[in-house]
Amino acid sequence: MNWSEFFNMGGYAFYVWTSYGLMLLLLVANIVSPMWQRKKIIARIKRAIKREAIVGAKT
Amino acid sequence: MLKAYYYLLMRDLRLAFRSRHELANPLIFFVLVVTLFPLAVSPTTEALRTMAPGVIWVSALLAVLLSLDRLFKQDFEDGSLDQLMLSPNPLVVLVLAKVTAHWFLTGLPLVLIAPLLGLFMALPDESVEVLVYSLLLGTPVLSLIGAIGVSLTVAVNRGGVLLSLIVLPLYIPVLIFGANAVDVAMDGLPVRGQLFFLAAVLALALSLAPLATAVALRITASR
Amino acid sequence: MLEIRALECIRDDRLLFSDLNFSLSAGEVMQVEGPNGCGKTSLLRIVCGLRQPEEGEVLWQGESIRHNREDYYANMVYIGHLPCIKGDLTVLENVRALLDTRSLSIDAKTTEAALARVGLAGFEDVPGKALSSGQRRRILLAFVELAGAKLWILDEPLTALDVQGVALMESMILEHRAAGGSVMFTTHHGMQLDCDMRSIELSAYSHADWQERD
Amino acid sequence: MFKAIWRWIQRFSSPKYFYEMSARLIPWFAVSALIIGVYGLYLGLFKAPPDYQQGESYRIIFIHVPAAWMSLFVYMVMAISAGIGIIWQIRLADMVAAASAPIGASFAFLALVTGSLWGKPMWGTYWVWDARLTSELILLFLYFGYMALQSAIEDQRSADRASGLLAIVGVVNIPIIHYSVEWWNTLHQGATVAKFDKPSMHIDMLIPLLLMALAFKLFYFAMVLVRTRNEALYRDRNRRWVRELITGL
Repeated sequence: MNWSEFFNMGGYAFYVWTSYGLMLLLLVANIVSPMWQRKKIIARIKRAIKREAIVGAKT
Repeated sequence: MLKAYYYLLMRDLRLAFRSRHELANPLIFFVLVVTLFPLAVSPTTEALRTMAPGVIWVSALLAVLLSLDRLFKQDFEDGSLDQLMLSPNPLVVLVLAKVTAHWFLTGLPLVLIAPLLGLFMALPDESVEVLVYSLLLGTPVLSLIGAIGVSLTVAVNRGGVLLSLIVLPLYIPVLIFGANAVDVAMDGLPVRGQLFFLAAVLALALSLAPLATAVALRITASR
Repeated sequence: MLEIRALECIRDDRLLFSDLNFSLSAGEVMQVEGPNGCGKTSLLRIVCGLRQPEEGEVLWQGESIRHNREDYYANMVYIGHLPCIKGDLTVLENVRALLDTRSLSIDAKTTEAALARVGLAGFEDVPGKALSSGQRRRILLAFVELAGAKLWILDEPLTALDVQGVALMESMILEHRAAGGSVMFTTHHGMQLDCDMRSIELSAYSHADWQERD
Repeated sequence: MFKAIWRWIQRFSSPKYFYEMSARLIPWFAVSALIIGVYGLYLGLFKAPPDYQQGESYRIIFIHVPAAWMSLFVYMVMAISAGIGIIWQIRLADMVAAASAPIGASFAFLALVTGSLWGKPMWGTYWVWDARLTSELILLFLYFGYMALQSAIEDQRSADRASGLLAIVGVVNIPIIHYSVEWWNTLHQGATVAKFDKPSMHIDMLIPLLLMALAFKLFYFAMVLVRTRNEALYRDRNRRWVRELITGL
């Protein structure tokens, strides 16, 4: 079996590879989005700590 | 307990009859939506008969959906809902009273007007009868399931779209079997299976939905 | 009679109060004090069982109210910020509707007497929407009186009441206390109660060290 | 005795403890998901023979079927943990439920799109009201309802309980919905459509399918842990353990 035949998927290349591509895309999105979310949460908490330090210093 | 059920039911019915202009709204909506289809699709008897069961059932579904708000909204806004929850009577019973009132005010009128719509949609006589039965069994389920949805969303600002997103998927079985019963009846085939299914769903909803609604109301009150 | 144990309340991820303990026995009147937003309403709603506390529990006659709702609610009456009044029902029907949820059948004479006491004599057939907000609150006072509960939980009962209304509320509380009932209330208006009164400053329970808890 | 067990559960379900433990678990799940997934893909794409009817296009089922299974599985996990959260007031369970929803929704979405991509060469059109696709679509709506309700309610605790109750109501309804859709489908289409999961499936096709299902499941476990960690950080942002953790970063 050669590679071009493999990629051709018996004429169903578009359907098969779109499916596999979409799976990959969704898996990656599912990995990246919580990482991104985590960064945002941590940044937010850090800002809160800073803000409270300023407020605390004043009073 | 039965007394509390009866009094609350009567209170809601009395309240509804005091503002009569709102009373007919779901009914008018129901008839209006059904009327749109012959205009939009085709008024030939054949076309009407093909779409009639679906059109009538979907319109009934939407009419109930639009009226769900009045189940708890007003009581929530004026604080009466809190008093209901502080009643020594089981909340489930009170919920059942409110749902009964809601059905009397929306479901039942839809059932009663259905023969007229059957006429509009050129349904043969036998299937009109089945249409009435299917609505009679199906509309209480719509009120019961709807009650869960409203009690979860009543405290949410602009919860209208949210309510339909929550409730409509849960309405699908009733829609499928209700519309199919009418469809099958038109071909002169037996519809007992479909009606039994609707009755079973009604029994299930009657036993579980008030419980879920009571829990949902307590969650909503715990703001 | 009523006992509050280790109550903690968090709203919108802000700690309102924690480790709140107190008890209220028959014939005691207690005012919950504190600045706006310190959780007075939340506390009263928790005590009623309308709101679930983050921690702790409320006991009625030594038993958690989650397990003996029926008995507790038969002996407790609550009024909150909202008037609970239906515009389309008459004054009499409104009181009846409120009493019906408690399954109380009170004869017409007693009901009318209570309405007369709160200054609504002759208004029995007036629909709720035609009333002023003070008059609506007065319906609630009649309801509290007729509910025949041992424990009154009143959240800002003086809202929208005029001088006579305030005086009426005060005398109602005194009578209720004399009859062995208890009251827990909040108010921003001055209430002159001619009796022993306990008060609890809620802001004292918003421990700053709540971040200690894991 | 009962009290002791309760204390034990509370200790192990504390977000702080979970946060520490999960950090150790995630790599295991992630790595095994990757290995099994790659092996499953290799078998599925290279080793499994073409289907005698559908040719090569059937290879989509190695994604479609596991995704459909997972979308249902995740919904079950969501509803059960939401139930635990409501009944026993265990905050970690609420977090797991909230963390599961987006993952489950993406599985449902994947199953839908791959299903229609598989259907195009088979049926000649991207969308056919096939029982499986229709049920999947409804399941996706149930996920959307859950997530919409969760984000519509301000107070975190109420949001968890309300959307959790909805998930439980959904679980009671799923079998009914599924049954009615199947029934409706046989009425309108007959059994002309070839089913994916016919029992006569060739063993060389079945093994990659099961491997992919396992890989998806492990992937879900890894991701739900990651997301639950985020939920724990966010919800406990005012508590000491999070503050110490963040300042220590």
